[in-house]
Order: sequence, then C-alpha cells, then structure tokens
Amino acid sequence: MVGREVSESCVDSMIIEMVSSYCDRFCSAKPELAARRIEAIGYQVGLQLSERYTMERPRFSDHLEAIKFICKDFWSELFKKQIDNLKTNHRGTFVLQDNRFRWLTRMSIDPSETNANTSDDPSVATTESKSAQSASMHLYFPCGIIRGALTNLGIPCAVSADMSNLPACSFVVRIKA
Amino acid sequence: MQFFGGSDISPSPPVATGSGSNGHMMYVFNRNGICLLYREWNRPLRTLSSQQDHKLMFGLLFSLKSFTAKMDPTSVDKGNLGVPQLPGQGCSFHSFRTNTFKLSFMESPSGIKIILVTNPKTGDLRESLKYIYNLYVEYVVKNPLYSPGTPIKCELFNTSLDQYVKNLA
Amino acid sequence: MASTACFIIVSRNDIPIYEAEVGSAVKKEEAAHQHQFILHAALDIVQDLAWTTSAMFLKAVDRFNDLVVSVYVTAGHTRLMLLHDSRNEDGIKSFFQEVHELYIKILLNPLYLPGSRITSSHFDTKVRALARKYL
Amino acid sequence: MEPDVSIESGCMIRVAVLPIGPIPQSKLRDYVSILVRHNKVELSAISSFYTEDQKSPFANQPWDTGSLRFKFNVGWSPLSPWEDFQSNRKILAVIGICDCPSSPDLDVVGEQFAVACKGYTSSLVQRCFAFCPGEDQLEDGGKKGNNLVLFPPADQQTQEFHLLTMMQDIAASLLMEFEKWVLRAESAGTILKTPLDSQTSLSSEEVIKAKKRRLGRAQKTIGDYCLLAGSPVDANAHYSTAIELARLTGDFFWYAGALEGSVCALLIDRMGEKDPVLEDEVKYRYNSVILHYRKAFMQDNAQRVSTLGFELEATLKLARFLCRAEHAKEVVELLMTAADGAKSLIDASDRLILYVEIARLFGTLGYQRKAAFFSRQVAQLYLQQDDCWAAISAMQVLAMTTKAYRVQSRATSSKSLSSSNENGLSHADIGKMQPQSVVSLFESQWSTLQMVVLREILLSSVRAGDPLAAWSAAARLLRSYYPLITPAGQSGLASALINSAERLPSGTRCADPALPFVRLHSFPLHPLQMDIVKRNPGREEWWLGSAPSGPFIYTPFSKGETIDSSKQEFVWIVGEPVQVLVELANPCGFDLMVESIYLSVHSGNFDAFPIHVSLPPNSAKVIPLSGMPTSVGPVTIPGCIVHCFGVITEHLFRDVDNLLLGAAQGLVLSDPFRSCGSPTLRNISVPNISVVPPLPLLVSHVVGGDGAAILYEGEIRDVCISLANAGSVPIEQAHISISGKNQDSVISIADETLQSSLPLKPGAEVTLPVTIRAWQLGLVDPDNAGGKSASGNVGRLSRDGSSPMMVIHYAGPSCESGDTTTSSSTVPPGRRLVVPLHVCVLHGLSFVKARLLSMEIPAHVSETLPKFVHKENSSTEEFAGSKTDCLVKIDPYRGSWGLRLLELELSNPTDVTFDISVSVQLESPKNDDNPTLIDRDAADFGYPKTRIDRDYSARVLIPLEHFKLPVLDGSYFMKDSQADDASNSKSSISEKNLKAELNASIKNLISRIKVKWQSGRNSAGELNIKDATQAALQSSVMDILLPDPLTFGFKLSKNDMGPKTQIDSPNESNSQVNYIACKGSISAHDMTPMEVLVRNNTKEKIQMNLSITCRDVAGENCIEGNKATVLWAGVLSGINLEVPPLGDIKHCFSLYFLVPGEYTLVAAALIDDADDILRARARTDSPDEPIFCRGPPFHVRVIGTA
Amino acid sequence: MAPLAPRTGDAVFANVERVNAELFTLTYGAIVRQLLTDLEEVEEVNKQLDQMGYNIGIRLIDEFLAKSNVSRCVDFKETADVIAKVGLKMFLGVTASVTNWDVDGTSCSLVLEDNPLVDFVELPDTCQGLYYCNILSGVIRGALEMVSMKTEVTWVRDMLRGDDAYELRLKLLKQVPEEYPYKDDE
Repeated sequence: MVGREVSESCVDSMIIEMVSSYCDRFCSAKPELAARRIEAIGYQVGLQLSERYTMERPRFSDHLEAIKFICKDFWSELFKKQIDNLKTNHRGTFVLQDNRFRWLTRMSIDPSETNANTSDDPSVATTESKSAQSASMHLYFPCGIIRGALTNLGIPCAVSADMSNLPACSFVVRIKA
Repeated sequence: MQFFGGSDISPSPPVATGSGSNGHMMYVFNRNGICLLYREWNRPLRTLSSQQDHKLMFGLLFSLKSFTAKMDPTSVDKGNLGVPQLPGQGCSFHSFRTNTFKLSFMESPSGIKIILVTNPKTGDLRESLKYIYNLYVEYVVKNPLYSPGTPIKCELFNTSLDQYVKNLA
Repeated sequence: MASTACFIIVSRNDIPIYEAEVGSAVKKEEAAHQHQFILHAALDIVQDLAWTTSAMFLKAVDRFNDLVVSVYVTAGHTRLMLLHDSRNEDGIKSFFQEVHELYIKILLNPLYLPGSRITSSHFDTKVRALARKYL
Repeated sequence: MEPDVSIESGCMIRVAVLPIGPIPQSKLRDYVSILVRHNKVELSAISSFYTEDQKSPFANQPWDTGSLRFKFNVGWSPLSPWEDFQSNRKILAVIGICDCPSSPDLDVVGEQFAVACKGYTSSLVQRCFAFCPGEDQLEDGGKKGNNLVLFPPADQQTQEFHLLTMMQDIAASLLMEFEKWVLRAESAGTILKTPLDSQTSLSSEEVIKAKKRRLGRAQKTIGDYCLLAGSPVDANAHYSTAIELARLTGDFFWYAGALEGSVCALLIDRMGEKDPVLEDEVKYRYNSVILHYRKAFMQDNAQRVSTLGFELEATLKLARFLCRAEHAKEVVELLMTAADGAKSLIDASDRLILYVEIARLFGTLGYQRKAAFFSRQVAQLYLQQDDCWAAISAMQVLAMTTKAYRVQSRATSSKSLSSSNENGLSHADIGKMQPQSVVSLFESQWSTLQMVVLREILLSSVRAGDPLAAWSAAARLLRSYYPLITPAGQSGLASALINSAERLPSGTRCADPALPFVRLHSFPLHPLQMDIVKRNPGREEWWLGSAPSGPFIYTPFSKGETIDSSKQEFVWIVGEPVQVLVELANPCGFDLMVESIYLSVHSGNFDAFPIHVSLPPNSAKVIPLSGMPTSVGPVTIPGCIVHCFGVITEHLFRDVDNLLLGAAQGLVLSDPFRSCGSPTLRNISVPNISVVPPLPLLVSHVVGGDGAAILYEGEIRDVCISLANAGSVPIEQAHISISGKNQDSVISIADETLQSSLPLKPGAEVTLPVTIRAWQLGLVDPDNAGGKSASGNVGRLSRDGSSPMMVIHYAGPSCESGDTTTSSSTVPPGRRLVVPLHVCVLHGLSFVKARLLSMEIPAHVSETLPKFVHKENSSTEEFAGSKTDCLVKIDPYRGSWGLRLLELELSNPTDVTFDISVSVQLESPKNDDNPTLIDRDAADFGYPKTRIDRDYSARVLIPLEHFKLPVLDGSYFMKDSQADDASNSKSSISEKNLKAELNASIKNLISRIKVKWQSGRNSAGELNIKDATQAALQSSVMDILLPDPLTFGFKLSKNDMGPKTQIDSPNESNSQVNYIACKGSISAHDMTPMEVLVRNNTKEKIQMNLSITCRDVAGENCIEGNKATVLWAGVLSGINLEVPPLGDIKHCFSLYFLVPGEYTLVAAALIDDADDILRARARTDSPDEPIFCRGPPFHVRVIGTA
Repeated sequence: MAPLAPRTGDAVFANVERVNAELFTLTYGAIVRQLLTDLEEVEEVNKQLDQMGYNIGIRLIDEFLAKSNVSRCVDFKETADVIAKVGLKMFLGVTASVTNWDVDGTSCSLVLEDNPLVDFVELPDTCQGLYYCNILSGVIRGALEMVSMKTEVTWVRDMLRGDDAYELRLKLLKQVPEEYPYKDDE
C-alpha cells in the first residue's frame, strides 16, 4: 500500500474541526450525543486501521497479545511512538498510558480558569468545567479508535480516557466479558 | 519591506546578546484590530485604561503604516492617505525608536500584528518577532481549545513567550 | 484449475459479503446451493478453530463427500472460505493472501460499511482472476 | 443400522412392546409411558423372584449394585439378521399391552397375544399387561395363564408399584433364562450365523476356519449374555478369551464385536466414573474396533452384505461417548468420517439414520449449523420418498433447522424477534443508529440458503398437507426475498399462498406477514377547524403559554436530532374519527389485492375501519386509514392488520423501519418502497397518542356562500359568519382574535353576540357579523387588476394567504374551573377554530395625487369684523366668488381668508361609477385660553358629492383652514424648527420626539379628513389617502398648523368713539352673528374713522412698530409685486404699540378718500427685538434680521363722486 | 538585511512534522461517512464539508505563512501559484498545476492528479452528487479570505465521478482591505 505521508497539522486541524463542528454545530444541545458521534468516527478509523496493520502478522490468540499490538505497532504507526506504560488487573481491564500524547501536546487549558477553580467562585468553576469538558471531547476520537481496533480484533470492549495531567493521557480499556 | 522567516519550523531562538529583561510589553492584534494578547513585563507607568491603550496602539500602527506607504518613494501604487491597505501591501515599517523605548512591529499577510516594545537599545528584533509568530502558530493556533479571533489564554504560549522575551537583547 | 470451487467471504457477523463460484465445472444451481450449505455449516468448526491458532490460513477445516473447505481468517475475524476439490494447498494459500489484500483495500474505503456486501465489480473481476491463477 | 445406539446399548435387553387388540392412541401412549419408566431393574430387587435351581454361570454377578437394563421397542420391530452377532439385537422378551375396556374378551386377547409372540422366536419371556379390567374380567382373568397380567384400576402409586413388581418378575425370569442359555452354550456350544458367513456351500478350508472360529464366537456371545445379565466382570472374562481366539483365527469381525462388548463391560463395571484414563482406554479400544470392522469389510467382498453399518455405528457410539465441548475436535473428526461413510451405504434408511444421528450429535455439541446441515440432508432423503408421512417428518426436521438458518417463523421465534426489536427501539433515533449496530440487526442475511430452506419447507408442508405452514413459508419467502425471485416465481408463490389459504378456515391468522409492505407515512394535521389546544388553567387566555397539543406536524426536513421531537404528545377525541396515512408497497410483479387493511390497536380503545386496496405491480400507494377512538386512555399503533391472500396477518411498522434502515446501509436486498419509485421518508415513530373525553366542536360557514366576498379597495362590507356546535359538549368559553395578513382590514366583530350566546349547546348555532374594509392592493399585483377576472380570482385569493383569519379559541366546561391548582392534564383541552375571511379585492377608485393649493381673498371692511360663518352645502366653486361674507371659515382676527386647499386627484379605472364625498371632522379646541374659538365646535363639514364616471378622473378640494392652531406657542415653534431644519442638532433625542409630536399632529390632522365613496347601491367604502395627504402637507405643515404671531383686522369704528371693549367676547360675537349689516362701503370726501385691531397670538408680549398702507386697486393681483398698478398710496406709519400676550389692542385712525373706487388696506408691523420663537416662525435664523409681520389686505369700497 | 526568498514546497514539506497519510485519509473518510449518516441529504453534507474546510483554512493560513516565508499575498496570480506549489505540497504533499486563467486574471483552475483524501475511496450509488473532497475547496476559501481575498471555490472535475483529474475553480470576488475598527467619536 501507499507509504505516503501528509503534514501532521492536516490531521490535527481536521480532528479539531471535526470535534468543534459536532460539539458546536451539529449537536450543540447534546454533548453526549456529540461524544457518541465523535467516538463512532474514531471507531471506524480504528476498525479499518487495525485490519490494515494486522495484515502481515499472525492473528492474535488472546487478548493481551492484541492489546500489546495496539500499544506497540499500532500506536507507532499512528504517533511514531509506543504507549509508555501498560497496566492490567488480569480481569479484563487494561490501562494504556502515553506520557506525551501527540494530540494533547499543544492543548493548554485557560490558566485563568484553572486558578479560578481553586477560588470557589461558582461561575468560573462552571466555565472551568466547561473547558475541561470541551477538552475531553477531543479524547472521544482516540478512544473510538482504540475500541474500533480491538473490536475488529474480536475483542469487544469499552474505552475511556483520562487527561488529568497534560500532555500525558491514559486510556482505560474494559473488555466486555 | 518583507518579513523575514526563520529557516526552521520552530527556529532556535535568535541568540540573546546582552542580558537582563528589557522587554516592556507586547501586543498581538488580529486583522480586525482585536487585541488578542497584551503582555507586559515591565511597564513603570500606566496612564490609560487597557482598552484605550490598545486602541491607541492600533491607531498608531494603522496611521503610521498608511503614512509610510504614502511616503514610499519607490512604489507607484499609492492609495490616498488613510485609505486602508491590504496587509503586506506596499511598504511598511518594522520598528521605530524613541529616546525612551523601541517599538518593533511585524504583520503577517493574514493581518496578525505583533508589537514588541523594548528598551531603546535593543537591536533588530525582526527575527525574534518572526520567532514569536511561530510560537503563536504552534501554541495558539494549533491549540485545539483555542477558537480563532478570541483573546489568547494559553499557558503554553505565555510561558514560552515569557521565557523567550526574558533573555532578549 | 479446480473443477469445483466456491469462494465466499463471511463477515464477522456471519453474513456472506461476497460469493463467487470460481470452479471450472459447469455451474448447476443445485450444486451452488449445496456448496453454500456446506460452507455455512463449516462456520461452526471455523469458529472453534479460529481461537486455537494464530495462523490466518487454517488449511482444510471441513469436508463433505469429496469437497473440502479451506479457510483463511483475518485478524478482524473476517473469514475467507473456499470450497474446493483440489488439493493444491499452496495455491489456495496464496489465493487467500492476495484476496485478503484486495479485501483490505475495500475495507479502507470509508464509504464501505464494514460487514456489508461487497458490490465493487472491480473486486469481483480481480478475485476471479486470482482464482484462475492459483486454483 | 439402528438409531440412537451408544456404547452401553450392548447391555440392554431388548423388549418388544406390542399393543394387543384395539387401543386408543392416547391410552396406549399412557400405558407405554408408565412402562418405559422401568428401563432399569436393580438385581437386588429381583432376588425374591429369582430361584437358583442350579449353579449360576454368572459367578461374580454384583447382586447388590448391578442391574438389568431394558430397551423397549414399541410396535412391531423387525428381526435383525445380526442377532447372533450381538445378542442385544435379539428380542428377548415380549410385553403385550391391552386395554380391557376396548377389548372385553380376554380370551381373544390371549390368543391375539400368542399370535403376536410367534414372530419373536428369540423371545424368552412373554407377558401381556391388561390395564383397567372390569369386574367380570378380573374374576375370570384369574384363571388365565400367568402371562396375562391384569392391572386393576387403582391410584397412580399402586399401579406403579404393581407394574414394578411385574417388571421385576420379568427381569428375574429373564435372568434365569440367560443362565440356562449360557450353561447350555458352555456345555453344548452353539451355532452362530451372521449374514457374513451364511454361504451355503462351505469349501473345506473354510469349514476348518469356521470350526476354529466357532469357539471364540461362542465366548463372545456368552459375554454378551453376561452383559445382558448385568454381570460385566464375567462378560469381560469371556470377551477377553473371545478376543484372543478371534485374533488368532483372524476373525476381525468378531474380534471387533468382542472388543466392543469388552468396552461396554468396562463402562458398566466403572459405572459413573469419568477419569481420563478410562476415556483414553475407551477411545483406544474403540478406534481399534472401528479399524477391525473396516478390516472385516476389506477382506470380505461387500456385494451382499457390508459391515460398514457396524463401523459407522461404532464410530457414532464413540462420538456419542465423547460428545462434549472439550473433545469437539475429535468428535467432529469422527462425525466427518461417519458422514463420509454415508455414500457407500446401500440402504437408504441406513443413510437416513446415519444423518439423523450425526445431526443429533452435532446438535449436542452445540454446532447448530452443522446439525442444521445434516438435518437438511435427512429432510432431503425424506423428500425423495414421496409419501405423506415422509413429508411430515421432512417438515418437522426442516422446522428444526430454521433457527440455524435464521428463517424462523414468527410463531416460533417471537422471543428472539422481540429482542431484536428492542435493539431497534433502544435507539430513539433509529436513523442515527450507528452502522455497526445496524449490521447486527440483519445478521446472517444468507439469502441463498434461506431461500432454499424456505422452498423446501414450502414443498414439504404442501406434501404433508399443512396449509398454514405452507402459507407461512411462502409468505416469508415472498416478503424477504422477492428481489431475488423472478416475476414468474413471485406469482407462483402468490398462487401457492392462495391455494394454501383455500384449505384454511377463513379468518385464519398467521404470524408471518406476506405482502404488502406497510410503513407509517404521516399523521395528517387536524383540519384547522378541529385544532386541539392544551388549556392552561392558570391564566385567563388559557390557550396561550401552552403549545397546541395537536396537530402532530410531520416535517420531512427536520434535521439531525429533531427527529426526537416527532415523538409528540398527540390528542384524539372520543367519538371523533381520525386518520393515519400509511404507505403500502407491492414490489412484486403481480396485482396485489388487499382484501382489507386497518390499523391494529392493541390498547383496545379504538375502532379501526377496514378498507380494501389493490396495488398494481411494482407500485406504492399512500392510503388513509381511519378509525374512531372509543374510550379515554393512551392509544398505541404498532402496525396494521392486513387480510391478504386469504389470511390475516399483522404488519408492524417497526419491522419495515428496520428493513428500510438496513436498505439504507446496503445490508438488505432492496428497499421495497424505493423500488416502487416512492421517495424515501425518514421513518417516523408513532407519537404518544392519548384519547380525551368528547370536546365541543365548532363549525363555521359564511352566510350566503363560502365563496370569497368580492370588494373594491377600501370598500366596507359586513360578512355574516354562522357558528354551530357540532360536538356533544356545550361550549362554555370562546374568544375571538384576528390573525393573518391584512388583519386591520377587519373593522369590527360582533364578539358580544357570541359571548351572549354562550354556553352554546350542542347543535346550537349563532351568527355574528364581521365588518371588513377591503385593503389596498399592492400596485404591483397584476392579477387582481380590475374586476374583470373577479370570479377567477375568488379561488385564487382564497387560496393565497392574503385574507385575514378569524381565530376562535373555545372550550367546554373545565371539570373544576374553581381551583386552578389542578394540573392542566385534568382540565380537558380547548379547541381552536380558524375561519379564513375570504376577501377578493378588486382595484377600485384609485388615488392619483394630492397637492396643496393656497390663496388669499381680501375681506371687506365693515363695522364688524368679518364673522366666521359657514353654510351647509357651500360648494368648493363658491370660494373664488362674490358672496364674500359667507365663507367657509374666517379668522376673526385675521380678517381675510388665507385659504389652503388640499387637492386630491382621483381616477376610476373600474367599469362602474363612483360618488365621492369628502368630509372634514372638526374637533373642539382644547385650549381654554382662547374662548373665542369655542364656537368652532366639532362638526363635520360636508362637501357636495363628486361623481366620477368609469375611466375618468376628478379633483376634490379640501380646505385646511380648520386646522390652524389658535396660539403660536414655544412647543410648536420647536416643532417648526424641526420641520424647517432638522439639520442642526444639539440634542438628538429631544429632536427625535419633537419630530414625533409633529408627525402626530399631522396624523391627527389627516385622520380627520375622510374621503368616502359609494358605488351602485350596496358598495360603499373609504379611500385611503393618508399617506398621500401626508406627503402633500409635510412641506408646508407649519403654515397650515400655525397662526401668524400677529393678526390684524380693520373695521369702521362707530361714530361714538368709545373704545369697544372686548369686542370679541364669546357672547358678543355670538350676538353679532345675528345682525350683519354689512354696509361695507364708505363715501369719499368725508373723514372715515377706522380702527385696526392687532392680535398677539404668542405667549410673549410683543413690542412693535405698526404701519398701515392704503392703496387703490386696479385688478386683482395688486397687493404687492411689480405688476401692481398703484395710482395712489398713503402710508400711516411709526405707530409704536405693545400687545400683551394673547391679547389684542385697538388703534384708531381715520381715512379721507378723494377719489371713489376700490382701495386696499394693509397693516404691517415691525416687531422689535423678536424672540427666537418669532424668528423661527419667520424662518429666519440671523439674530438681527428684522421680523416683519404683514396682515392680509382689506378691501374698502369708496363711493361718491370725485 | 537581505530578505529570505520564500521556500519551495518540497523544502517546507521536508521540514514539517509528517504523519502516515492513511490516518488522515481514513479519518476524513470516517467524518464524511458520519456526516452522510447524520445529515442524510448529500447536498447538506457538501455544505457542511465546505464549512468545516473554511474553518480549517482560517487556522492553517498562519502556520502556512509562518513556515513558508511567504510575505505578501497581494497579487492573486502569485497567491494561486503559492497555493498550488507550496501550500498543497506543504500540507498534503502533493502539488497542483494552475491553469485556465481568464482574461482579467481573477479566476483560474487548480488541477490535481492525485490527492491523499481519496485513497481507497469508491463512491457507491447511494452517494450520487457528493463532492467527496469538498473540504479542500473550503480550506482554500478560508485561507484566502484570511489574506483578504474573498473567493469562490468550486469543483469542476472529480476523479471519483469518473473525470480524469481533480480540478478546482478559484474565482476572486474582491480583495478586502483591513478596516480601522474603532469609531472616531468614541
């Protein structure tokens, strides 16, 4: 297949715009709906990419292998780096941590807001949570990608993410029993 | 004149000759004259309301530009004085110096104006402005949470800016 | 070339998303149906087998009378199934591999809904060509 | 081969169970069922019946743990040729079953039983069980032989017990028989024959071989009996010797047999244990069993008989033994080999059995699809032999496969169906369902297989004579796969449907719908006349503040999420018929006759009205389905009940929605509606419909036809609208409002008549007149130009929205109107009636232009000041004329008639004539500081009518003097200043509202001028000239509205020069109205005393310098200007006066004329230090320019001789 | 101090951070697919894609200017060339050719032989009338507007619709000088 490349900012700005149009234009009223759509978009991408990148490799006979694949090959294909840390409770929950998640490197939350939430002013507090929410919107896409990839590898699961300390980001994968 | 570009995407900051912070303040305006950012490091005297201050600054640049364009001996196409121009059209100035301060100015064709007020002894800052423009692109424009045309509230930008300006000649 | 060969692609949801009789033998509808019944039945076995090995090419997993079912399972558990009476395993393997590539191209089409029928005529011709080449 | 064989079956004593005499099926089933429970009898239990007359050969029989097992073959079972090879194939006992009530004569029974037993040569024990014998039977039953056993009627338990003991008895005697047999065999040996070695002529060495082998075979058989006798250990011993011998003699077949026996013995011995070692052992041995059977097959020529059956049976036995998930792989392998064997089986029934067994085993392994596959093979075998029974079994077998192939009938798969629907519904916006989850809705669309299976089901059920099954199969086939079926095939299916329907009782229901496809199209709006409005009891205008609960508006354009809003609250009313639009599609190639279709309502409070529809090939139709709510409560409409192809089915909207969804995603074969060329709708979900108790229903009609009233512009007409309550509830409150375009054209509505007629009883009627003034037509409105195409216009106009609407909100009694606290749900909703007032406006009299004329006519000097007089019909022409003293209006202080006239030019494009009448309405002045004006009380000035013929135009004059304001006042001056020059602005705000005031005063001026017209007898109206007039007046409004600061009047003073005080007191002037002795002439050559009266109209004192000029006049225009030909002039000037505010002063002087003739007197004043007001009024702004104020001219006629 | 010449597209592309084009292609594809599902009407999808493109253009322009030393976008001809040779190259790694100038030089065509947006894409019948790459026109429109050129960008040819190339028509409507945003009398 084509080994072509495009400028990173193409992808970035596309994702930024995709998120903002779904949050502000299509489903402005319903954030959870917007989230669902964004996640769905990621899902398809993940689905396709995983099929694509697993082409030359043997199939996975168990979950851990698949997850590892996501952490290593898959992640490097996408971000030119691997997941930095993988934890699991051996009961179907995995935590993938990327210490410097590319799509968050340039994200900085309004400082005034962050110190606003220390001061207990409800109004600013809400604005703060609002910006945090809009920030989290950007994580539904990668979550969708991971879910799509794993589902395609025969592992139905739920994926959530946490970005409490930027630009690090950790994705929690819960495999459906 | 033209604006000069660093040869790197994020150019290594031009070496800071001399030392000590002599940056006074900085403005960033967009093409609609909205002040996206006002940053000040050392401004002993503040006489005007910030809003007034921004307006004056923009007005100064605006008229100065049209004057310079008008005065330009080389070019033929001159609108009448005060007739607005396209950014980058005709000639423009990049800095002026008074006995108390130096104002360095750059404008991108997209109408982003970066104004850096420093002490009068500072040298040519065009590279630095260009660099700051790059910072702006990297940390503001590409910040997913930043919506174009709104005042800049980006930690990353501010911090990197501060520490860049701090050791500026 | 195999006298009988029936090739289908079965999606993860057990939907056949592509079917082709690629045998050299003259096609009889009855037979064609029977072929599909056999392949459908073989899914049970494939299902169990798939998780036991990591190989994509599962070789011959099932047979009925003199017809053999060879299967190739992609990472996404899309199953390429071939019902055939030839014993040319290598040919079949390479057939599967190349079809897999074609399939991925299809899958990467954003407007193709994974798990829905493959309607691309281009794909069809390619597959038949491969069948002629390898089977 | 035999069905249902397992490894253990080696130890089962085969018992034939035969019905003796006539027995009702049901009873036989009961008897058998209680019998077969006893398929295992403990050895320990039979000791009582067992008598050891000689040493038992079963040395180590486990009397405490062991047991005998029975295998009951109900009905005639054929003798197997292999009995000698496997003793468990022998029928070792026969049990007759007889139902005494139905066969009274026990002797006969006995004989019949005896006969029956004849067939079973190998049977060692026979018993005949006779159930529920009568009394007499009981007693004579006693003396019968002991193999007739009577079970006297008793309760369940005793029967059970009785039967058990009988079985134990049988078991015991069998055991003893076995012993006998074994002993005999051991002593004398036995002759064992199998089809393999039943050659008649034995060649010598074969005979030898046979001799050698006999021993081993004997041992094997004894082993079998040991097994049957429940003594595995003994069996084992015998088997091992047998195996040894068989191996030596190369007797593979018997070797395998013995081996089998040994495994069986092993299992019986280790009953219940499940250790892997055992399993491996079994596996190992059985594999060799299979191997040897095959060998036996090899070496023996298989033409006549083959041992394949045994090989396969062995394989199946092993498979059944291993049949658990963990052994799946091996089992599959075994079953596949077994399946391979099938084609070399000679006997078709063997193949049948084989496939059945394989299918079963796959089934137990959980391989449903495999099971289905082989079941289908079985079905096909059945179908090959075409008799009814085979067909029935084929049908049953296929029915089992439907699940695996996902072609279940709804009847069976209602559960899974509902679940899938859950899936469909859980997404509120199914349109937005994520494709991935959509796919799951349409799992395994394996159409090829599904069609084949359905066809086979159809075929078999037709043969089996099960019309309903046939119908349902055909229906599923047609509905799901029509795109893949040729038109011919489609109509074939259609006829199949009809044929099978003919065999069904009418009114049969089937769970599987056939055609057509039915989808919800829309809920049509309530006709505007029936709108239902939620009532919010809180407020007076109850219809406000609550969105109308109906109509449910369906918008195809609703984007994205708004689809949720389609789930609306929707109100129906008991007893008022409603409609729902559904769309039917017939994508097939034949004409589809839907005998009847109607809404299926599960909530049971709705009468649906069935209708008949016929759909041509490949067509879709939108049809209204109507019905009537019968009782209060929610209504749910999941779909339609369709009576088509002679069977009644329910078609759920949801299914079609899912189908369409799938089609949109390309997961379903095709979209039936699109293929019929009907557009794609977004699938709408049924709203929550609630039925409310009856409401009043107001219906309206326009008295004298509902057609549009045809009016000329500005025409005023009363329209009578009669309202009737067609509902069953009185209307208690009603409120009328006007909406729509041209609202203001409705002048009045007789609301009170409606209010007074409330409550309006059902059936009652009330008529209320509505007054309409036809609006102006837009000038660019060609198509209503002229009345020519009036009739044509009616339709058009009433269609287009230009007519205003009368909206009536009304409601019945609110159950408890007293407390508004009750939630609005308890208050029955109100309704809204919208009555469009259709008016078709024609171009009428059209207004061309208006302009302002002004003129001044000198007054005549007389003793009195000229009075304000007005005559009724004083016509406009008279103005210019002679009768100077009866003028329209005159300002007593001004003394002459500065006239300002508004001239309107009208034209009449229509083909009728118009009569114009102008009227000016006067108001009584408000300000009291000018009493003299009081006598100008409010009155209408009428002017004579002007008639305008068709296609002519005419001018109408309207005097404006009446509008002059009494006082020149600061406020007005302000206005003037605005009017004059709004340019300079110091305070823009006050500027604005002053302009506003000014405009207001102009407006009120204009509003008092009315131009009415009349045409023919009954059409009259008013011309809308406001804008035009305003335009005309705007410029010079100041002159019209404002008086001069000073007004001058001359009069001849009486001879007594006493100053006439307060000449202008009201009563005075009134009195003076009576005697007008206007000898308006003076004679030459004598001194004429006169007085000039100067009036100050401002609120400031005015200093001035008055001067009076007297000239003679020649010709009209002499007052000034160069054309004036002045012969003589005298000036009296330099009179300094001061006039108090709003006051007036007199100044006397005398005139002496020498020459008679016409003279003119003009007074003028130079105002000293005029204030701003005056300056503004004088339209000057330079502060030092002198303000000069000139009075109007007065005429003086001087008579006498020169 | 001598002005640096604007850099060539290749030079810039060599310098920018790059990512695997498949991620880009598939992401875009997924967005289009989702829009088709959500908005249903193809026309609407075209509109939204253009809108999204516009917003992206507004952001991208500054990065473009910063990284290529393009200093003035006053002449439309120059600018069109810069887009074709530098802009597209820098972001998508492809270049376009500028053709079909009209007489007064206010409209021209950008012709792309190849375009990473459409790798693997095949338009199914259900998407007739879809301008798959419509986002691109939006981007260009948005970017040009930021350098004071109001333009109209439309698709003339589209390989997905069976044409032999991708052709965008650029039409310069007007050049808007920047206004002095403040009122005098305040």
